[in-house]
Amino acid sequence: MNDAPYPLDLAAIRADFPILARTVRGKPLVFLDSAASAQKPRAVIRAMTEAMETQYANVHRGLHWMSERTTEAYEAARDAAAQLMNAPDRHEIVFVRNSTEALNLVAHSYGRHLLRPGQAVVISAMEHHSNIIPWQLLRDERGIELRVAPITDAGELDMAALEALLADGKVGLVSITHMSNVLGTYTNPARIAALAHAHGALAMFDGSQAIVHRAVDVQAMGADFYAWTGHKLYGPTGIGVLWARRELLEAMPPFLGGGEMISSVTYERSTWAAVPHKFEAGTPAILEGIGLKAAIDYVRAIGYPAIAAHEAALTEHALARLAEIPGLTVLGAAQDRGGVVSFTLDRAHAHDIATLLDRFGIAVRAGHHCAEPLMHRFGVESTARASFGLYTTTGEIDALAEALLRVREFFA
Amino acid sequence: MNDAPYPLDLAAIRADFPILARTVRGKPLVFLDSAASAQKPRAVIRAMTEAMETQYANVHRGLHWMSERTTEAYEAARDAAAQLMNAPDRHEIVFVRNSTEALNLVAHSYGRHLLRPGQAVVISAMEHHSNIIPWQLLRDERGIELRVAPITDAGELDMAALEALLADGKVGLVSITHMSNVLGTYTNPARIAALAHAHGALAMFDGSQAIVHRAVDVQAMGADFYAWTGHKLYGPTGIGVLWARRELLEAMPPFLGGGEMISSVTYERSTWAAVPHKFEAGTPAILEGIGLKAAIDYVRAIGYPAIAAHEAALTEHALARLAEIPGLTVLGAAQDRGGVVSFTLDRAHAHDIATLLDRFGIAVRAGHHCAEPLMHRFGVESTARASFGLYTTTGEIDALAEALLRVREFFA
Amino acid sequence: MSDTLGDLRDLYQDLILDHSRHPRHGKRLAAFDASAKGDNPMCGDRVEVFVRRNPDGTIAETGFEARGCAISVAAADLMAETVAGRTPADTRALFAAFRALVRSGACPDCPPGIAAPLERLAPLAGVHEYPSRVKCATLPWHALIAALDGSKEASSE
Amino acid sequence: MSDTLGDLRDLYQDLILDHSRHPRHGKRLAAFDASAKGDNPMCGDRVEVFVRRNPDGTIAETGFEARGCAISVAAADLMAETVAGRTPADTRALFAAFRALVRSGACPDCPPGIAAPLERLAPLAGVHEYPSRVKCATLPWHALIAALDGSKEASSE
Ligand SMILES: Cc1ncc(COP(=O)(O)O)c(C=O)c1O
Ligand SMILES: Cc1ncc(COP(=O)(O)O)c(C=O)c1O
Repeated sequence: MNDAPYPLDLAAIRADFPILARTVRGKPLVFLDSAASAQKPRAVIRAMTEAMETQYANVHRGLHWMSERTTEAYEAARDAAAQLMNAPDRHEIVFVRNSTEALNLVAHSYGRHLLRPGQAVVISAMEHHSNIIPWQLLRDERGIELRVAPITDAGELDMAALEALLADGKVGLVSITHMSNVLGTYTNPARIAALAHAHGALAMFDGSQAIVHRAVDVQAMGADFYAWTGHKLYGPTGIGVLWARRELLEAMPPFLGGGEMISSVTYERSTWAAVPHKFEAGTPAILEGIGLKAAIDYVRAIGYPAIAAHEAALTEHALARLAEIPGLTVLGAAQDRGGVVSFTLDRAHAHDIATLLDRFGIAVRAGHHCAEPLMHRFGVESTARASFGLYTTTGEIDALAEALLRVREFFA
Repeated sequence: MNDAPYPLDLAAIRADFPILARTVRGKPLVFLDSAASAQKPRAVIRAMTEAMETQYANVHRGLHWMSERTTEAYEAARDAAAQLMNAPDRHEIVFVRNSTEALNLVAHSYGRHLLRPGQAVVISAMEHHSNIIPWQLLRDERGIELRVAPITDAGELDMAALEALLADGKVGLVSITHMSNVLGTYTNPARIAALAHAHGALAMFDGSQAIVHRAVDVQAMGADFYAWTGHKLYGPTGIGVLWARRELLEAMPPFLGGGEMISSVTYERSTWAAVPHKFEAGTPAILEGIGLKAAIDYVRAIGYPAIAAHEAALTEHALARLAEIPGLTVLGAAQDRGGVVSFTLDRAHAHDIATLLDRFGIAVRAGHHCAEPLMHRFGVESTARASFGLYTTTGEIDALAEALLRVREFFA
Repeated sequence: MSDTLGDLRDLYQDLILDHSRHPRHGKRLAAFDASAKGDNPMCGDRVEVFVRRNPDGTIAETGFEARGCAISVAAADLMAETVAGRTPADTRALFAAFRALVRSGACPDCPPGIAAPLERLAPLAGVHEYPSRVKCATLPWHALIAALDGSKEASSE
Repeated sequence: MSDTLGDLRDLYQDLILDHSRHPRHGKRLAAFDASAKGDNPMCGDRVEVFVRRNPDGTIAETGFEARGCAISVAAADLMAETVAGRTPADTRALFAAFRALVRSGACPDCPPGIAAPLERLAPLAGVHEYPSRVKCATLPWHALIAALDGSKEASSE
């Protein structure tokens, strides 16, 4: 850290999150589990509450005031999401439940209909289950090969190995995380996309973690698909985003069928609405869209430069403090890493660590973090994981470090 | 109506819904569009707000206080939903986004994997698109025949014709609405299920509208699947319920793959979590589950006997008042009908009716109501539709009738 | 309720009602050079527009067959009235202005050359309060542009 | 922070720590009549339980191989200790009581006959505050019951 003024007003930000004033087990809540799901600022809570109290009806096709206004509010979320990702066209934003559904949508609609048996999908060795299982199901059902690009011991994507996997030209799609939820590693989507395209493959990125901390520009990175999830970006649960290039969305058949996604219906034959509605069957997550819009506005008002600088400062501080703890091993050592730190501690089991930390009011996650194959890669069954949000302070990281010393003593 | 005390305290109920105090275009809001989506009582708004302000984290696998408490609150929604439907087992409740996803889940997981080409699915002539398109997609992809059971001119399911469609024993699944969102017709699930079972077929019901007004007992009706959607039951958007018999859920392969739905993962082979988690991939709609629980509690506290009696009174009143309007034609005339009334008015187009009513602060829906084939069945392109919730008053219906007289004049 | 009726008149001006009830151009032309259909599946509005051209390429006559609401029929009829004699380029410019009008209630940046026909279309400006009905007003225009472009179906969104 | 350490001791009593660090029964039996595995995929805990029976059907000895947290290892060790000499039916009853204990912190309706072994298991009662860790404590029991039932895998949920 340098002498420049701190990039964001942490006290003001913390005051925006009502839950941070809570105590847990008589101690101030130290919430270091934001990578699992982030807390919600008052602006999000208020947006959802106000909608329910003053302006709510089902969207689209409603011709009355409440429906027109609610439609505007909901569709404004689409504009906000498009701007957030620098998508060229708001119609490229498909609202889904979460990242998981976004990935499954692509595996179903693109994978089952536009990939051919004999083609392959490449993922990496540090994917979340949500970017593994959809492709396994596709493989087992449709004979699409699944290839796994290895990572180095430092937890970085092995780009040479990735290139080798692409060499035979059979790969139709590369789907890789933009940031590991276990190692904190950032990948380089622009390089990955260029490599994929050079070998005739499309490139999809799982941005669930990355978009929380860094500006995402789908055009600059040359992505074909990009997925993320609202609840990690300080928004409500129940809403996520799939962005895809319009021509892809237009070529893809619908995934779910039902209301809102049709153009006309007869028993013999139905036709589909224009994108993105073709992919949004049924009543959408209206209130959640409205909440997500507020979350995006909140993040943009703070600005990614400040958010990223804060993340970098916290990560540096955390790695330094955890390095002081004897017997503690941090997973991965990527050059470019962010606010997620997984570790093991001597003989203490990750679950015991988490439970003991909870007695100090400190919330961390323990387990395989929905990344079992990555655990195996590093020869562990589970880790404890501390992860940071824009409200996290270095003081909280200090509290973690001190508590870990006590935990260690306790199990000594 | 008789002299018995009115079944529910309407003034108190209306006071529970903050939005009902709003004016629209300078006139008190008369919200007659509850069948599209219902308004939210304060209890639902409060439950969601309180979760975000005081107790929130991702669910399952979290070992810290916030996660444990949030998991309890979310899982309590499953118990509430099971009780609401008299499901024998809470593990039979699968949370989805909405009815549409519930129907698609069954079409994908049951339809694509447990039905065989050559088998057929039967729907009725009064289904919502959400109970048509998933089966069309299944038909076109997997060669499963789609049969449509006709309805009578009164808008009732033709049970003899349904039986004839089942006669050849090829039907694997009957999927029929429990209440039409256009005609207000209630079907008789117990009879339909018995008929289906007698011919070797399973029975699924789309309860999107019915569960809003009537007690649903999946055991008494002998259903195999039952789907509904939270936002119509005074709950938040983004959450719906699929109930299915446990042995069916266990036999069905997963639909979406990802976090939360696995037991163990390797690249070669993954195994699935126990039901219902097998069908709940990714971070679920946590806040929405918490809101839905509050909605279910709210409905149960008022009680279905009172809710159903209120619906019957409103429907009777509406049919009587609308019958007084020259040139107005109500669609359907089922014996057993509920709080949804669709109509045409002379030469006035449904959209113009809706827009003109909006100038009076009255919200009705106009269009095909996601039931185009049903529109064709009745030889219309669109209708206007008034639908009632537990906060609807006969006074609001009177306001509608008076405004319709002005609309008629206007277009005369 | 008299002021509510006033509100109604606001949006559904006599002119609109009159054009929707008695469209002057609501017919298939006996002879035409181009035609196209437009479809608003959201509300079931459907229109087919027929265009006859003058030798110089300007529009000689426009007719339409519509099934739809008062707004869409009136919009089709007023459109037929205002585009007669115009070049395809002019027609496109007029549509752009009209679209601004029904989306926002005004078209402040509109070229002055367009003021007169736009005036004629102004009764439809009230539609901007109902975003989901804007398509009713623009549907016939989409079909007309499609016909001028030589395609058979308007691709509205 | 001393009272936090007190809290810690509350849940991770010395007894538990001791049993998890030095399990007396943490080994595969040289000879056994039944065995079964238990798996808690949610957290990666895995246990295999081995049972040797007496001629009268009661449990002679129980051993286990576990990979897991302190709670699950201690629970397995305390289980092995308390079920020795019991019939399968008794063992099942004890498990039911133990389950009530770790789920709710107490077992008020438990049969008095069970009081003594339950007392021995009582240090694990604190787990009830952590519903997601209840499975850690019950996993070895599920495996034991599966072994007694003659199946190879515990079906926990
Ligand atoms: C009968 C019926 N089925 C299905 C649906 C679809 O519900 P959702 O849009 O919440 O999926 C609706 C409501 O839109 C309905 O009325
Ligand atoms: C990298 C990554 N991908 C995917 C997901 C899945 O997100 P969700 O559970 O919201 O679908 C997560 C978070 O759980 C994640 O961290």
